Amino acid sequence: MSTATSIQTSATPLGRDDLARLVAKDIAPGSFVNLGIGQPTLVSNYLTDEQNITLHTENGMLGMGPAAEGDQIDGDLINAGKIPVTELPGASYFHHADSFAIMRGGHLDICVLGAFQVSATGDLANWHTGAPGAIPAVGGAMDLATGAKDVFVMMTLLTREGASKIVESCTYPLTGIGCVTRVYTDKGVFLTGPDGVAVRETFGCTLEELQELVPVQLKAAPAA
Amino acid sequence: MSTATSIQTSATPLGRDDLARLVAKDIAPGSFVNLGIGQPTLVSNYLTDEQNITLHTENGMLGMGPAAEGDQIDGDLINAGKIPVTELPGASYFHHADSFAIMRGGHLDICVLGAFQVSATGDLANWHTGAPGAIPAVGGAMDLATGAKDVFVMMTLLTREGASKIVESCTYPLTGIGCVTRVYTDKGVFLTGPDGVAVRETFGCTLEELQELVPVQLKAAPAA
Amino acid sequence: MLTFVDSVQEAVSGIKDGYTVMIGGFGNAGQPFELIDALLDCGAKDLTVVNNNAGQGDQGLALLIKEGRVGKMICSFPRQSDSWHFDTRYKAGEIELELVPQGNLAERIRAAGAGIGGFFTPTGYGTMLAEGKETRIIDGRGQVFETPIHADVALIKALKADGKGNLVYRKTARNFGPIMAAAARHTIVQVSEIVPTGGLDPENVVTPGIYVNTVVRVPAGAGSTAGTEEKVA
Amino acid sequence: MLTFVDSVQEAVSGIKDGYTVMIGGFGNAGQPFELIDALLDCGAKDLTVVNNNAGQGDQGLALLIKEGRVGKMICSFPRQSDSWHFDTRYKAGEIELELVPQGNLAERIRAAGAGIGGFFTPTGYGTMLAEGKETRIIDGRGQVFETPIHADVALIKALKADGKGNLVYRKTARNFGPIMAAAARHTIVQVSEIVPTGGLDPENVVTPGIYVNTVVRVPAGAGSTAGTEEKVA
Repeated sequence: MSTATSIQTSATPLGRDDLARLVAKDIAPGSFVNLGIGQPTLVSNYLTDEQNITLHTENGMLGMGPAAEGDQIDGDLINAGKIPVTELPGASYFHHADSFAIMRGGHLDICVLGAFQVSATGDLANWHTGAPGAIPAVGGAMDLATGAKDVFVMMTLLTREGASKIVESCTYPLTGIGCVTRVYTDKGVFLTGPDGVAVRETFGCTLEELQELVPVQLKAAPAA
Repeated sequence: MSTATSIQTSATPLGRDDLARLVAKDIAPGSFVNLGIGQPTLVSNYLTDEQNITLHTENGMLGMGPAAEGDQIDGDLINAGKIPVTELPGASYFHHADSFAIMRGGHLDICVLGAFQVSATGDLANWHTGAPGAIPAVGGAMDLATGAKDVFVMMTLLTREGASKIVESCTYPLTGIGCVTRVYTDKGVFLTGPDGVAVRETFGCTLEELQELVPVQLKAAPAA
Repeated sequence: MLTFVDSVQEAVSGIKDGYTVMIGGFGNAGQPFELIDALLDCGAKDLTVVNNNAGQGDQGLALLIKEGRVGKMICSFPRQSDSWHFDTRYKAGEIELELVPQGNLAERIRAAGAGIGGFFTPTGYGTMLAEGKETRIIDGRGQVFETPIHADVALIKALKADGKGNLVYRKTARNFGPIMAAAARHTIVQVSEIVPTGGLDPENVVTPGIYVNTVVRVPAGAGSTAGTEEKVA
Repeated sequence: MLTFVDSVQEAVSGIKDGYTVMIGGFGNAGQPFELIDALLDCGAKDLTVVNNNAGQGDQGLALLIKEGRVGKMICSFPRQSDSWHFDTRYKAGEIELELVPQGNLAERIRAAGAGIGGFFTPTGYGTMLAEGKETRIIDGRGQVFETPIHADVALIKALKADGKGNLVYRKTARNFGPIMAAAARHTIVQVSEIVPTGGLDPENVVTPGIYVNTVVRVPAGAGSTAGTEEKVA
């Protein structure tokens, strides 16, 4: 744990936009990426032209552009969150089975999803609280979690009640097993996998302080 | 068997072209049809514009036109027999999985195939002699036999050696089980199915004479 | 057999009580509102409806559900900010829900059209949506057996049809249209425009006419932007 | 990662001994002759080749087989009037043959690209091509379990690519191209023309660039009309 302080890269916790900027920076040039509904959508604001990232939306498009505004709004051109979007040069449209084949066939490099919980081994829970009376709705979450080469999660580390969302074992209904490879939170970036959880960087806290918040054994990730 | 003579519709056996004309006449208007390689291809010569038949070729096209001639020949536009063909107005192209989905999903009304043997219950053998050393080649025969709503067979009733190709049980390797609904031969038209073989018409022979050639119990089909 | 009809009422007139009806669209994009309105008017009930969602606001599928015509929904995302009619019926125990991951929904519809008897997929393995389903490990991955979803009728929306029933769509309004057209026994399409046979480039046809049974022209103009889904996390 | 290269030699330079190579085309239509010639020149051997046929005449795949580079063929129709190189190798026991009904071949390739672990199909049930395979009765029909066919590399031919690797094809030369592009880890495409990004209508793209890794321009002009298949019955 001697490297603990060296992985702190920010004196304060990251806000949602700073976190989105960090995720965007970590996406390799030329990648094909799906950004989930909600917070992950913010990542698109920070992708640069030089990165040449192609965005997929599971309702049938590659080459999705920014949100549509004003006269650009077209009811026939929406993203998976049903927000009007735009089309970039080199885009393509396809039907739903072909679109999900892109995800399910392992062709997407990265998908970025929100989460309720992530387990130490990368299990994901993000679709259902399991609360009595809650209407379940899964959408494409399970396909994205299972199909992409890398699944990045973006979330606050703690619930409003202060409980860690990184857990030994998920208590919410699972979306996928062992699928999450990285977790971006306001307090740090975690690498998950069969060998447990490594911390790549911390924001506004040390690894030791982070360990007090998270009920899973943490280690420092080897320097990249 | 009192109706035996009433089903004779031709004083002589039918030639290949007459048989093709008969099959063409029996195809309902508006049908989607796949014509197998060889003798079945002749059927297309006798389809009328009024019938509004759409031809499918399993290498990726609906709306196939007649064989190409002269300047029409285009190496990128061929049928399943690899013969250059033409395109009719309202045609469409699609990839191989989509093309076979049309057959396998039960969307074709009729396919017309050649055969080595057809059994009393409509089993089809048309892809492999099973002879030692013969190189097996199946192509789309099994998909056509299994997928189309109706499978018509066109063949001579007898082999060169005089054996009936309508048999109690196929001795050649099977293409499909219980799939053939009609058999058009030079000596008569047979309706096959779970209830056995009924003869719709005979050409140049009586039902009794036909029965002497065919080792399967025949009956006269009810008048249509 | 392909027919062109003059009204959405005529188009849906063959839909009977108890039918399984696929309805195209993702949110409002590609949703055949006018056909759904006609289905509402025709009075068919005890329907099983296959759609990605379970209706939004006070239009289309949401009204079918409000009026009690839908006995069962097969969908991936019934919970939306404006899915109040489904919410009410569901909480009252008046509508059955088969919740299907969206990719399994699409692949099961595609399987029906393609004559596939069933398939194994990793999606959903180890989750409550795979409970009670056959599973096996293939190449080291847990997989779930999923079966085709067939339908009696599909109601879809396309941009143009030609005289052979060939269809092209517009942008993300394509979504479920092509696979539903292939999965249903009888496919009813509303299009903005009917062009003469030969008026669509054969290279660009998305749904070949073999999958289309009834075409009705509904001039564009309806359809607004959909409400947004609830956010996760 | 997508790259545009200047020669077919460079395009195939990563193909190694023992690879499974999908080769597009049905007869000569869509067959990427120049890429196959380059594969012949590069010397890779012990290849498993997936193609509908097993070569025709004295060109393309037939030459690969003649030169002993192909250890196994996965195809539906190896026997043609001019498939003498395959015939010779096969009868000498020098090439393995996995014979697959053409629709199963297409669907198995599609399954690989779509992440399907396996599927049941009626095609082949009760025939010698189903011997040793798992079967079950589904909805009263006998069905056979078929598994995906993956590949290390696909060699295909398209009409045009844009700067993003999106592809369009021409007429029946489309055939296996789109599904092989999706099934292979690395897809190499020869096109007649490369157009700027934005030069293909997004509605008409057949293979999205996500499935394409290497593009090389080979001007049109090669390719003749294929020999015909042997007749049945």
